[in-house]
Amino acid sequence: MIDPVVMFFLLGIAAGVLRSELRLPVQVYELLSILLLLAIGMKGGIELARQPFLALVPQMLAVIAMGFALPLLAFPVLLYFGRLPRTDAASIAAHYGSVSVGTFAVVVAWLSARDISYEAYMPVFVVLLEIPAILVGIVLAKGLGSGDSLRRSAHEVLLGKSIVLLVGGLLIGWAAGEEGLKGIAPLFFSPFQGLLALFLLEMGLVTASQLGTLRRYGLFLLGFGVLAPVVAAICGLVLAWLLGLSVGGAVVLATLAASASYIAVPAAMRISVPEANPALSLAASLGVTFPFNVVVGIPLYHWLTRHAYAIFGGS
Amino acid sequence: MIDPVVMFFLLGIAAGVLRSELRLPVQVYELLSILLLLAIGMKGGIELARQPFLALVPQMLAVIAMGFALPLLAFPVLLYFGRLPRTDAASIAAHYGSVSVGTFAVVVAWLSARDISYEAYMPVFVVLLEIPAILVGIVLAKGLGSGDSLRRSAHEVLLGKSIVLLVGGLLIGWAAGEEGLKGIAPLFFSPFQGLLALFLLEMGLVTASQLGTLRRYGLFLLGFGVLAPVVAAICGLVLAWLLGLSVGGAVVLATLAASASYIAVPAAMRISVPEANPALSLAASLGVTFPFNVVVGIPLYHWLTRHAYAIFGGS
Amino acid sequence: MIDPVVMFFLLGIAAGVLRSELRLPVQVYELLSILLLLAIGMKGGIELARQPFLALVPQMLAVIAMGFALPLLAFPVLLYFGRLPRTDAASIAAHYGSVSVGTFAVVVAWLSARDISYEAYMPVFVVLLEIPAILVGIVLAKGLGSGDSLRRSAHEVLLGKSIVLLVGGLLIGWAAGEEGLKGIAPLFFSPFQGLLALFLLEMGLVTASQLGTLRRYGLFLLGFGVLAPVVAAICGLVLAWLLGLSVGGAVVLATLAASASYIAVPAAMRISVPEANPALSLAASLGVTFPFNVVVGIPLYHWLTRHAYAIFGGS
Amino acid sequence: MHQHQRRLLTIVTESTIEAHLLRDIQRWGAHGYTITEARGKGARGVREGNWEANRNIRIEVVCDDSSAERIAGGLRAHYYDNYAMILYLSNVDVLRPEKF
Amino acid sequence: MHQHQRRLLTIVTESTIEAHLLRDIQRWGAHGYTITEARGKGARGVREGNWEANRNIRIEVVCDDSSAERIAGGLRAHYYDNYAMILYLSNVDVLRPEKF
Amino acid sequence: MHQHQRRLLTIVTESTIEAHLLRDIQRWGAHGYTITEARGKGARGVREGNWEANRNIRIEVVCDDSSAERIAGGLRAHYYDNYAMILYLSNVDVLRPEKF
Ligand SMILES: Nc1ncnc2c1ncn2[C@@H]1O[C@H](COP(=O)(O)O)[C@@H](O)[C@H]1O
Ligand SMILES: Nc1ncnc2c1ncn2[C@@H]1O[C@H](COP(=O)(O)O)[C@@H](O)[C@H]1O
Ligand SMILES: Nc1ncnc2c1ncn2[C@@H]1O[C@H](COP(=O)(O)O)[C@@H](O)[C@H]1O
Ligand code: NA
Ligand code: NA
Ligand code: NA
Repeated sequence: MIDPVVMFFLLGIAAGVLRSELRLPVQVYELLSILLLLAIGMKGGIELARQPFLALVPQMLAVIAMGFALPLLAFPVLLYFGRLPRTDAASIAAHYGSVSVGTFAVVVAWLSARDISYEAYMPVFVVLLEIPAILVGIVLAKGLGSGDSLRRSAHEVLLGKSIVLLVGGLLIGWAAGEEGLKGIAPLFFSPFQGLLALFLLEMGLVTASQLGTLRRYGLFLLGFGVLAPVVAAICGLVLAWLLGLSVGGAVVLATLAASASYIAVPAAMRISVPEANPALSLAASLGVTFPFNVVVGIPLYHWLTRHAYAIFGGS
Repeated sequence: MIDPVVMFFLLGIAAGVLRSELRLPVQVYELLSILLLLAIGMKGGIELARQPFLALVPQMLAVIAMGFALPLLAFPVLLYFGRLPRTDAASIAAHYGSVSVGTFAVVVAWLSARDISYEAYMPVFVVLLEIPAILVGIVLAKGLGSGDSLRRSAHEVLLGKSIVLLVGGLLIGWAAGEEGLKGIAPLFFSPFQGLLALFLLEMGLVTASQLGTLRRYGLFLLGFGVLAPVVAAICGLVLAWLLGLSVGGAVVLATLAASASYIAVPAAMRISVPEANPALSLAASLGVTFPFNVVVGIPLYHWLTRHAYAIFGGS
Repeated sequence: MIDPVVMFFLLGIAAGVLRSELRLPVQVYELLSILLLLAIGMKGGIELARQPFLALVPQMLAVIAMGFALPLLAFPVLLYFGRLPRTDAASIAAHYGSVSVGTFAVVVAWLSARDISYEAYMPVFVVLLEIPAILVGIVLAKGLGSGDSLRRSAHEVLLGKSIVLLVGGLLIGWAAGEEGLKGIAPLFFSPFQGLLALFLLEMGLVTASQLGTLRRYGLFLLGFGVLAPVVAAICGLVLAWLLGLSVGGAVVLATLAASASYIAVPAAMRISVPEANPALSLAASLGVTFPFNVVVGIPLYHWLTRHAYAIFGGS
Repeated sequence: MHQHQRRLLTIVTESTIEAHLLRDIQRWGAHGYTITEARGKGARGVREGNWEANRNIRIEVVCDDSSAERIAGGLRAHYYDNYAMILYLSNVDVLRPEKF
Repeated sequence: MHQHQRRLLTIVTESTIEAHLLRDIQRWGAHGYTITEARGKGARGVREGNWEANRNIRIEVVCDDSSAERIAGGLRAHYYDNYAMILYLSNVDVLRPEKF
Repeated sequence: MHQHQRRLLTIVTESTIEAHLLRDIQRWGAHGYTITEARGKGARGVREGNWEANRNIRIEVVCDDSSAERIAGGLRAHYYDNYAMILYLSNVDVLRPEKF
């Protein structure tokens, strides 16, 4: 059966498509995303404190490398098969190389509902994957001479809402530990799934508003929005296997690879590559890939992982 | 003793009447109503899944019939005794024929606090009662030739916030069941009464702002605002008895009949019967009937029900 | 170790100082302060119902007297040592004579985390301390001839958001009792610390925006903002000892004395003493004293209390 | 820098009718619009904006003179009598006349 | 469509003084007003609007010329020196002059 | 009451670029600005304001004529082509000319 949180997403899409007057105030959207980002960060931080940090460094470097590689993979496809202008191809590549925290929250809820455990320090990977693709995207759009613009962009993303809250949450979780955070659990941890459900209701409404753009830009975006995440998920899965992650961890990493940013990257591209049409990248990442991952992708990546791990070995 | 949630309502009225600068941001109001509507819908849906649907159809038809009948009862009173213009009489009749979800939430909390059980699929009746009165109101105002306007209105109400969230909640509750929704309970179900308390605080502030209008329109509105719900409650009670509902169920149906809309109907009337003065209908429904039901009405309807059921038989 | 809620405050300051784009919508700030004020009020009210009210009257009068005395103590220091204009000195004195509900919430959370009990009717003192200093401030600024302005100010503060919600909460808590409020606990009581954490995140952002002003006004404000609370805390501690409060209660009263208003008083001064520069008083109360109390002051006052009580006797 | 004169039409009215109003003003010639949330007071009393029934919106439309006339006329004919609404027009200079 | 000229007075100031300000401008001749939430920067620094003490409101009043003068004068006399405030006037055309 | 004429420059654009835009218009001569949250529709489609990527802001700057020209010119050169943006200018009267 579909997960309840996904039902909220579908409700949002349905309401949007039917032109219902249902609207969530943007301030509610902001509150929800702040709570989710902090909660995700803190959960990661709690776990991080339990790990020997140095042991994670190799994994972290590998994940960063994937963050650089994925947009480089996507770019030529967009340029040659999609026949998109260079700036648009670069911008979309950056979106797909980076990650969507919303999708991450859904995969985590999906695994918890099925009692599948995963390496709980995964939020660290969310942070690590957010930025490299943006840098690659800018270089792809503007050439290597864009050093100044690069530095400013990196700076802006580092100080953007998502990184500040994720990293802040990580540090708080790491310093306070599970015990220390028991007092604030009733706001951040217990209602997590409910907050996610409400967030997905809103994302459904926003997704529905992207469908018009999608229609205008034809089939290529649709195809790319479905195939790119599957290919990326396989990359993530292979990497997870190489790093010796558990099945749950592999599903998370595959989903992160498959997910496309719709918050941090659009903002960064708007500033650094303003010539790129934001309608195009959002229609793909939010209008196609986000719903695909949430409804079809996550179960698919789990199925793939289980079979791959059964064949090639791994827990 | 007065219920705590009602105390919040009184606090809101007091703050408003004393011209305190207390104000709830409208976005908080919106968030609260979204959460309450979804929670009510889901609770109904969970219960609906436990019932053989077909067995409920006769009850549902009877309730719809009541939704058509109540405004037809109110209209002549408003027209002849109130000497109101036709459009105003029609609009007020529509308000009183329809229901108030806030009042529904209060009666449900009132019963729970007293461990009185009721047919838990009642939210379905909320949905069913919301619309018929609007159609009747438009016909009363504009005559039967208003088919086009009717269709548009029905469409708009169906896609209005309250119906979409109630029906969406019903479907999600029905599909996921109590077990499936355990994950989101800490946001939607556990804090329900607290959310309702905050909502009533805001409704108290809004109610206070209606009292000025009330004074201007004199005694008739005041009398109507108190008597109409009592008469309607008796209709609801009789219907509940005929349908074989439990005491709790009868109190809910009586309260639904007694309640007057202040969200969906005002919006619909504003569009479809713009000549009607909205100050008039809101002063009555929100300034008189809502506080009356919340503070006096619900205990009264319970008292009536218990005695009626004792005399005429019924559980 | 630092309390987690304080870590959120530091995260807010860090984000603000680094010019992150993190921003909490003002509506979220308002929702949080409404919830915190109501919760604090209700907790106090529950406790008040357990006390013989008359027995508290002497304590209440003593606390009110302290509310009049503290600003009279601060004023000459500001006037002669700070060489501030009369109106600014009066306004700052009013800020420091009154209290900060946010600081109160932090000390309460701090004590709970350490299982240190305190007289739970303390919220009553918050209410009592809020107003006297405002009246003193106006008289200091405008002379005793300002009777009319005084009356209007008292009226406005009494009907301001904080007093209405605190007193409203007190009354509801008093009337309903702990048992009666169990239904709304999941919104108001269980997530209290989480709500406080989020509130402090926002206060950190606001504090950071005060630091610029602070730099402009030099060292005196900084010194005053650190020393005034320590001196006031000692006054509060002495009073607590005289009143026979427990160690926990003494820490709360000391912290209340040490805290400086940044909500009710700024608004009142803006209206009644408009010549006073609000940047000055906010830089001191919010930019220095609030962080000082939250991070350093509370543990310090606890340390002082324990030693004082050990030496002079008291539980 | 060459500037072109256009009309700025500002409407303040009830938010309930937003969808219908936007459809109509576009039918009457608006190529775009800007909306801000508002509250206020007028002949129909205080509209505090703290609740769905008393919220205002403030709509601005930059357009040419004849569209402005048409929209203002349409609003007067279809909305003025029954809704809390004010409307005023002023002259503005724009840089890209083809947009409006 | 006959149009009548009126003055539009726009005030941007601290939200703390809203209640007093509204009472005064109505006393000085405003028949109505429209308020939007705002933030901004001026001589008294940045007012970010993220917190009660630094929120701005933007008030618009459509009125006749003499009321506009009276209100602007009153604001200058009673508010200008002590509050973050700007104020400007412009000409607008209205359709129903009796409202303003 | 002596009044002085100034220009009011109104910009409606994407909220994403707020920080950069404010820095630039101050560099080009604005002494202050007022911002309100907005949503709307124009050549680049509907911007509903329900989500970070489609929020608009409405910026007002009161300034002298030459600053207005400079800012408008700067915006045209650096922002017009790539961002959802409109911009218009009008005449306003102010009481304290030294502020702008
Ligand atoms: N004289 C005025 N100046 C500015 N805004 C006004 C004025 N009169 C009315 N309004 C606005 O227009 C809305 C509807 O006005 P009315 O139809 O007169 O009630 C009010 O709620 C105000 O927001
Ligand atoms: N030149 C300007 N253009 C537009 N708005 C301004 C200007 N100067 C000030 N403001 C607004 O008026 C408020 C108060 O201004 P001030 O008293 O100069 O600090 C500011 O917070 C801005 O919102
Ligand atoms: N004709 C117009 N009148 C008023 N506002 C407009 C108009 N055209 C565009 N806008 C506003 O400017 C924003 C950007 O416009 P555009 O670049 O044309 O998409 C829109 O989202 C609207 O808020
Ligand atoms: Na990705
Ligand atoms: Na009814
Ligand atoms: Na104090």
